[in-house]
Amino acid sequence: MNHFLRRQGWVIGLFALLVALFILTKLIQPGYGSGDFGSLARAVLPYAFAVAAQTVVVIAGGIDLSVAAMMALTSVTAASMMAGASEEYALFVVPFVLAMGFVLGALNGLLIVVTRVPDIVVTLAMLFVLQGAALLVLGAPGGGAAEWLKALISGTVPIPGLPDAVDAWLPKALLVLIFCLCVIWIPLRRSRLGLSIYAIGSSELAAFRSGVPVKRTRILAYALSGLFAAFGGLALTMSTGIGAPIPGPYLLASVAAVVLGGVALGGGKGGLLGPIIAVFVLRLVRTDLTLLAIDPNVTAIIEGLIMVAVVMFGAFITMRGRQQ
Amino acid sequence: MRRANPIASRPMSTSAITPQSIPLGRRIKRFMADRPLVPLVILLVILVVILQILRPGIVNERWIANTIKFAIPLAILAGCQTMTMLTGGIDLSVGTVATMSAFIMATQIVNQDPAVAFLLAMTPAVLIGLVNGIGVGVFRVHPLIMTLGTSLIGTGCLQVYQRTVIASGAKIPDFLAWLGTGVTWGFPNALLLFVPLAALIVFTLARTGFGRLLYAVGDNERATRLSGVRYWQVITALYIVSSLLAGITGLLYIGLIKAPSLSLAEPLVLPSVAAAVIGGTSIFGGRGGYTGTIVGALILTVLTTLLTILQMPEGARRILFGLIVLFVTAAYLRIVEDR
Amino acid sequence: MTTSPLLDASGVAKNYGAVAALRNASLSVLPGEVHALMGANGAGKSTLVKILTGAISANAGRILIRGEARDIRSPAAARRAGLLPVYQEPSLIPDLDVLSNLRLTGTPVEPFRAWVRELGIPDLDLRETARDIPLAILRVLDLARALAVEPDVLLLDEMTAALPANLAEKVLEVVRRQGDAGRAVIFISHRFVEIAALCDRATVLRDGETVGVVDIEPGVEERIVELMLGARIVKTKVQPRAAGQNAAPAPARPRIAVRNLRVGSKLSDVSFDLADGEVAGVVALEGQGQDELFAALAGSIKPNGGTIEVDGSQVKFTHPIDAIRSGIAYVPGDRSEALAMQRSVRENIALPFSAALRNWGPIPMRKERDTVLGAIQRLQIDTRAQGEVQRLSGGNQQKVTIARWIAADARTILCFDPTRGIDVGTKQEIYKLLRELAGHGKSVLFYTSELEEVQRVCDRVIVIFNGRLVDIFPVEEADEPALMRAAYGLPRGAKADVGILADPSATSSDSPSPNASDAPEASP
Amino acid sequence: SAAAGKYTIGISNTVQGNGWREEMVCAMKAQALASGEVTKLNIAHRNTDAAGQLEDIRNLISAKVDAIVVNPADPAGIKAGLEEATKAGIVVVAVDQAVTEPSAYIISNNQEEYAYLGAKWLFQQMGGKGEVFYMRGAAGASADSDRDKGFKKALAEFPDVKVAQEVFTGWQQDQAKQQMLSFLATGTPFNGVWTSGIDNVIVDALVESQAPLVPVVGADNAGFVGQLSSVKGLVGAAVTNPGSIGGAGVTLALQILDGKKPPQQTVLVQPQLWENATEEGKAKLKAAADPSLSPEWPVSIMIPDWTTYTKEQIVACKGPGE
Ligand SMILES: Nc1ncnc2c1ncn2[C@@H]1O[C@H](COP(=O)(O)OP(=O)(O)OP(=O)(O)O)[C@@H](O)[C@H]1O
Ligand SMILES: Nc1ncnc2c1ncn2[C@@H]1O[C@H](COP(=O)(O)OP(=O)(O)OP(=O)(O)O)[C@@H](O)[C@H]1O
Ligand SMILES: [Mg+2]
Ligand SMILES: [Mg+2]
Repeated sequence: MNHFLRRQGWVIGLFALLVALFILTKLIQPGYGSGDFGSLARAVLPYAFAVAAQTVVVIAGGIDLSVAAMMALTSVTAASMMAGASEEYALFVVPFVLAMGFVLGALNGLLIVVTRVPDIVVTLAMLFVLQGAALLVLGAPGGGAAEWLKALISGTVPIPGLPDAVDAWLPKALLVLIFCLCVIWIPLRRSRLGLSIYAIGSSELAAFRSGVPVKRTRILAYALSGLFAAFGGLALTMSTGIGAPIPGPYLLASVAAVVLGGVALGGGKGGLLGPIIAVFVLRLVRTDLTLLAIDPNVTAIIEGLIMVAVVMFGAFITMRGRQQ
Repeated sequence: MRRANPIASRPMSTSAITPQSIPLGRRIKRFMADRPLVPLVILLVILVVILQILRPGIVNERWIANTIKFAIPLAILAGCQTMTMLTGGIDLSVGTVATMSAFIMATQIVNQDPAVAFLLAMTPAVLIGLVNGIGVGVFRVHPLIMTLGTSLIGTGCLQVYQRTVIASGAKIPDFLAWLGTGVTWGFPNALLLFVPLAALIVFTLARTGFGRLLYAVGDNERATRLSGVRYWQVITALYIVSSLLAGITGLLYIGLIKAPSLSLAEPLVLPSVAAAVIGGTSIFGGRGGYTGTIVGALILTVLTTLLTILQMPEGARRILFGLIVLFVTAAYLRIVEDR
Repeated sequence: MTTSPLLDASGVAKNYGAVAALRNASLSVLPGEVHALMGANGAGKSTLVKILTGAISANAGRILIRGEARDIRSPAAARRAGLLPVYQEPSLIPDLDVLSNLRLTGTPVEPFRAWVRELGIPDLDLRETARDIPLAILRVLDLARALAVEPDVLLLDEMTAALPANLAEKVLEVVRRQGDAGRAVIFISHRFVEIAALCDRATVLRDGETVGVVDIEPGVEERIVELMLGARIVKTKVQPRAAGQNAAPAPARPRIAVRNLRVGSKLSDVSFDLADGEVAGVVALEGQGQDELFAALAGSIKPNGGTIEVDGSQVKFTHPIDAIRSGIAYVPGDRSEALAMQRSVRENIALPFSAALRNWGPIPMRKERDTVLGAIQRLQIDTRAQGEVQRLSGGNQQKVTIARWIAADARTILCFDPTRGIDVGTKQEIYKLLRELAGHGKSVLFYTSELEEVQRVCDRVIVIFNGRLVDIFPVEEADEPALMRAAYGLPRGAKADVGILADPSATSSDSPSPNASDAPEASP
Repeated sequence: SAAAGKYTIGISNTVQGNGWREEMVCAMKAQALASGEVTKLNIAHRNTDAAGQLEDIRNLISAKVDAIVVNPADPAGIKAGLEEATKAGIVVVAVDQAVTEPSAYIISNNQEEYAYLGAKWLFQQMGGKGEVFYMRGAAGASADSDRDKGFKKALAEFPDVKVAQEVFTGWQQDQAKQQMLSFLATGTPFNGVWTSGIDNVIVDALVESQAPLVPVVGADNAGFVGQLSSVKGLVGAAVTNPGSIGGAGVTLALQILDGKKPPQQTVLVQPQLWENATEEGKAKLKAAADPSLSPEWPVSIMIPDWTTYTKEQIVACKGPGE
C-alpha cells in the first residue's frame, strides 16, 4: 500500500485536480451534463493518443518530436484513401494506416540506433520528412472518412446492465480511447518488452547487462509510438471527416502532458494513466476558460502559468521529499 | 533524452601515444576529429558548390551578403541554445523573447526616446530569463518544460500588449534597419554587431570562469557543487544571458525583416536547436562550442536557399530538408568520433 | 588436475583507440574451481570479464566453453552459454522493483528468495525499487540473481569491495560452496585474505597480459604481488607509525572542533577535535553515520544540532562553498561524484577557482597553468590522456580529485576512503601524500574502510558506531583487532571474536581486514 | 441568456498572432459593441487545427451562446460541430471561408476571386508575357489552395506568362523575405511578383537589393498600401481582403437572431483592386492609406452596409463589457 501510494501519489493528486475541475465546471455552468462530457472526450481523443505516443518513448529514455507530423501523415493517408471509397474499404484502411504508423515509428528508432544521432535530432528531421510526405499525399485539407468510423466516436452506446443515466456518461469516444489504449498498453506493461522499455529508459547500461536487447527495444518503443500516433491520426480523421497535411498543436501538448502526468523526461519512470489524466485536465481547463468567456489572449497566459506552476509544484514536492 | 549509447565504446583519445606508421585515411580522420570545425566547413563548402552547380552564377557577392544577413540572427539564437545545451538544458523561449523585444521596440519607438524604448524592449527578456533561470536552477523544472511554459506566457502577454498599442502604430528605427539590412563595402552591417558578439561568446566559453562552469555543470553537477559552485547562480545567470541574446537578436531581426509581427522570430527556434546540434554541441551537456554553431547556422541557411531554388513540390522539399539535416549530423558524428 | 577446462580463453585483446586495455590475456577455469583473477588497477580484469560475458567485443582472442568455440555477442548469449557475471557496478535497473528486475532477466523467484536469505538478508521486500536499496544490498541481490539460475561459470568482479564484513562473510561461504557443487567461479578481488580463504588458483594480469597462473598456497602473496606489479615492486609491508613521529606539536586551539554534532537519526552527539598538522582517522562499519559526519563538515547537509568551530569561531555551513571558504575541502570516495569526466585534467583541478561569483570573469591563464602544473607534479599524475579525465585510469582520477584541493591550498582535507579500488602502488603514494600534507601543517580527516591503513597514516583514530563516537585511539593502540572490536561497538579490552575474518589465525601474515559493516546481528 | 433581446455570441478562430486575424477579431468585438445587442462575447481564439476548432465550437455550445461566428480552420473539417450547434438552436455564421455544413450561413471574402483579380491585373501589367514569381501562402491551407485556383485561372488566360518560381511563404514575413532575396541572387529574370498577402517585405527586399522594381501584387495591408504611394518607381496593386469581414459576420448573425434572414445562405464580399498605375487608382489608394495602423493590418477596416463601428472602436479592440 505504501509503495502504491508513493508510486501513484502524483497520479492520485492529478486525479483529485481533475475532480476539482469538474466541480468547478459544474459551478460555472450548472447545465454542464453528459453531452458536454462527451464533447470533452472527443476533444481529448487525439491529444490522448499523441500523449500516449510520447509517453512510450519518454519512458524508454527518448523523445519524439515527430508525433504531430506522424499524426498528420497518417490522417491524410487515411482520408485520401477513404475519399469516395466504399464503407467496407475503410476496414482495410484502418489496419493499413496503423501498420504504416508502426513501420514509420520503427524507422525513427532504426535511424536513432543506426546513425547514433541523438533522438531529439533524428525525430526533428523526421518531423520535416513526415510533414513533406503528408503534403505529397494531400496538398490541401481534404479526403473523407467512412460514416461508420465517424459514428464510432460520437454519441454513447447503451451498455446492458447499466442504467441510462450512467451510460450517458460513458461516451463512445471515451470507450474507444480506453479500449485502444488498454488493448496495447496493459499487455505491453506486463510483457517482457514493456519491462525492457522501462529498463532502457532507467539505465541503458544496466539493461544491456541484464540481457535486454537494447537496440531492438528502442526500435520497438518508437514503433509503438508510431502506432499510437497513427491512432491519433485516425482519431483526427474520424472527428473531422477529413485529413489536413499541416500538423496540429499536438507535439508541445504531448510533451507538456507527459511531464504533467508524472513521467520523468529522463526515462524509466511513470505510466500512461498520469499523462492521460493530464490531458483531461488540460482540455477541461480550456473548456472552463471558454465557459468563463475569459479574454482569449489571457488564456494563453493562463495555460502557460498552469503548466509551469504544476511542474514547479511537483519539483518542489520532490525537493522536500529528498530533504527529509 | 539521455546519453546516446553508453554501450558503444566511447570516443577515444588521440593525444595518447601515436604509433609511427598510420595509413593516410586514418590520419586525415584523426586530423578532422581533432579539429571538428574542419569537416563542418567542408560540408558547408560542398553545399555551396552544389548550389553553384545547380544555378551557375548564384554564388556572388550579393548572395553571400544575403546569406550572412540571414544566418546571423539564427547564429545568435543558436548561441543561446549552445550555451544552455552545454549545461544539459535547452531554451525554447528564445523565439518569443526575440519577438517580444522586436515588437516592443517597434511600437515604443513611436513615442519614446530610443534609449527608453531599448530598455523597455529588453525588460521582458530579462524577466523571462530570470523566471526560466529560477525555474530550472532553483525548482529544477526540466528546461524544456520551463522554457516552453514561459514562452506561452510571453506570447499571451504580447497579445495583450499588442491590443493596447494598435492605435499607436509601429516604426522600424533607422539605425536597426541600417544594421539589419545595410551593406558596407560588400559586408553586411550586421557583422558589426555579430563579430564582437561571437568573439565575446567564444571567449566567455573558453576563457572565463563562467564558461568553465557551464561545461562543468553540464558534465557533473554534483562535482561542481562539491567544488563550491552554486548551481542556481550559474543557471540563473545563464538563462538571463540567453534571453538577453535573444532580445538583441529580436532587435536585429526586426531591422532585417522590417515588419513587426506577433510571431516574428518563432520560426527560428527549431532551426536554432538544429544549428547548435549540427555544430557539434551535445544536447546532453558538457561538450561543444560556439564556432561550430556558427558554421551550423550557415549550413542551415545555405540549405534553405538550395531547397528554395530547386523546382520541386513543397512536400519533396521538406522531405529533402529533413533528410539532409539528418545526414549532415550523422556524417559529422561519424567523422568526429574517431574510433 | 586432468579434467578439461570449463572455460578456456586465450589470446584475448581489446583496444580502445590507441590504448590497449587487453593485449594477450588468457584464462582457463576448471569445473569445481574457484579461480582468482588478480592484477593492479587497470590491468584489465573487468575488461576480460566483460568480454567473456559478451558485454563488449574483443578485437582478438579465442573463447572455448567446454571445449567448444563460442562467439558470445551479448550478455543474453553468455547467459545461454551458462556464463553469468556480477559486474563491478550494480546492474539492477534502478527504476524497477526487484521483482520486475527478476522478470526482466527471467530469473526464477523462489530460488532467488532462498539465496537472498542465505546471503544474510532475511527480510527483503521484492516490491522495493532498486534505486532505494543501499549499494551493499544491491550487490548481494545481483549475486543472488546470478546464483538463482545456477550458472556453470559465475564471474564475480570485486563482489566484496563494497560489502560490510558480515555480508562479505556470507558471500564467501556461498561462493566456496559453489565450487563444491562442481561449478566454476571466477573471483576478482584486491584482498589477499579473501583470495587465500577461497580460491584454488589465481591468474594474474599485468598491463592487459596474463603473466602467470599460480596455485594458492601459504606464502604465495609475495609471488602474486611480484607478478602483478612487474618492475614496479613496492614494499607492501609498512611499519606502524609511532605517535609523535612527524606529528606537529599540539597547537593552542584546534583547527576544527566538533561538539555534540547531530544529523537526523544517523549521527548523534559526536564531539572531537582536529588539529593542524594532524591526520585523524575515522573508522566505522558501513553506514554508521560516517557519511553524514563528512557531509556535515563539508557543508553538503545541514546538521540538526551541535556546533562546528573552525579556528575557534563557530560556523554554519549551508553549501559546500561555505566550508571551502573556511578552508575545508572534501574528497568523496566515489570519483564519479567529484569529476567532470568529459573535461580536461586542468579544468577539473582548476574548478574551485571559478566557483565564486566574483571569479566568473576572465581567467588568468598563465597563473592557473602554473598552479595546476604544480599540483599535477606534486601528485605525479600520469597526464598522457589529460584531455578528458574519463580516459585516465582510476588511480590517476583519484589523484586529480585530491590535486584540486592541493592547488586550491585547502587547509583541511576530508578524505573519504580515497584508496577504494586502487592498487598497492598508488595507495602508497596517497599515504605518503597525506603525511606530507600533515607535515606542511594541514589537517586531514581520513575515513578508511581498510583498517590496516590506519596505522600507516593516522595520528589518532576516531571510531564511530551506530551514529555515536565510541572511542578515540592513539595510533599505537590502534591495531586491527582493537579497531575491529571498537567498530562493532564492543568496549575496549573485551575479548570476543568478531567474524572469521577478524581471527588473525585464519589470515595471512599482513592480514588486511575486511570492510566495515552495518551488521544488524552484530550489534550488542 | 437572451434576456431583453440581448445575445451572447461565441467566436471561434484558429490562427493567432497574425495581423489579419487580429483585425478580424477586433472587428467582431467592435461590431458587437456598436450594435448594442450583445451582452457578452465568448471568444475562442488560439492556434489550432480543425479538431481543435471542433472542441472550441462544442465548448461554445456548452456555454449556451446564441450564435457562433467562426472562421473555419477547414471548410469540411468542422461540419459535425456546426451541425450540432444548429441542432442546439444556435445560429452559425462562417466568415472568411465557406463551410460545407448546409445549415450554416456564410459571409466570406472570395478567395478565388482575390487571386484571380490580382493575377489578371499583374499579367496585364506585364504585357501579357514574361515570368512571374509566385509566392503562395502556407502549403496545405485551404485558403491557399482556393487562391491557387484563381491564380491558375488567370494564368490560363495568358498563355505567354510563365511561372519562374513557385514558393510557399507559410505567410511568414521572414521566410518570404529570405526567399525573395535568394531568388534575386539566382539572377533568374522575372517580370512580376504575385504574393498571397506577405507583400511589404517583398518590396523592401527589392528596394534593398537594388533590383529592378517589377510590378508587385499584394493585399490591402497598411504597410503595403503605404508603399504603393511612397516607394518611387513601384508599380503594384493591393487586392482587398478585409479582416473586418469578422464584423460583418457578427452583423449577419444578429440579423438572423432578430429574425431577418438573408435571402441566400452565402454572402460573398467581392474583393476590390487598388492599383497605382492610373490616377484614379492612386486616388483610391490615397484615400485608403492609413499609416497609423499596424502594417500587418488590412486598411479596409470597415465594410459598407455591414459594419457600423468607428475606427476608434475597432482600433480600441474592446467588446461589450470590457
Ligand atoms: N580511453 C583512453 N584513452 C586514452 N588514454 C587512456 C584511455 N584509457 C586509459 N588511458 C591511459 O592509459 C594509461 C594506463 O591506464 P590504466 O587505466 O591501465 O592505468 P592503471 O594501471 O589502471 O592505473 P591506476 O592504478 O591508476 O588505475 C593511463 O595513462 C591512461 O591515461
Ligand atoms: N570504455 C573504456 N574506454 C577506454 N578505456 C577503457 C574503457 N574501459 C576500460 N578502459 C581501459 O582499459 C584498461 C583496463 O580496465 P579494467 O576496468 O579492465 O581494469 P581492472 O583490471 O578491472 O581495474 P580495477 O581494478 O580498477 O577494476 C584501463 O586502462 C582502462 O582505462
Ligand atoms: Mg584502473
Ligand atoms: Mg575492474
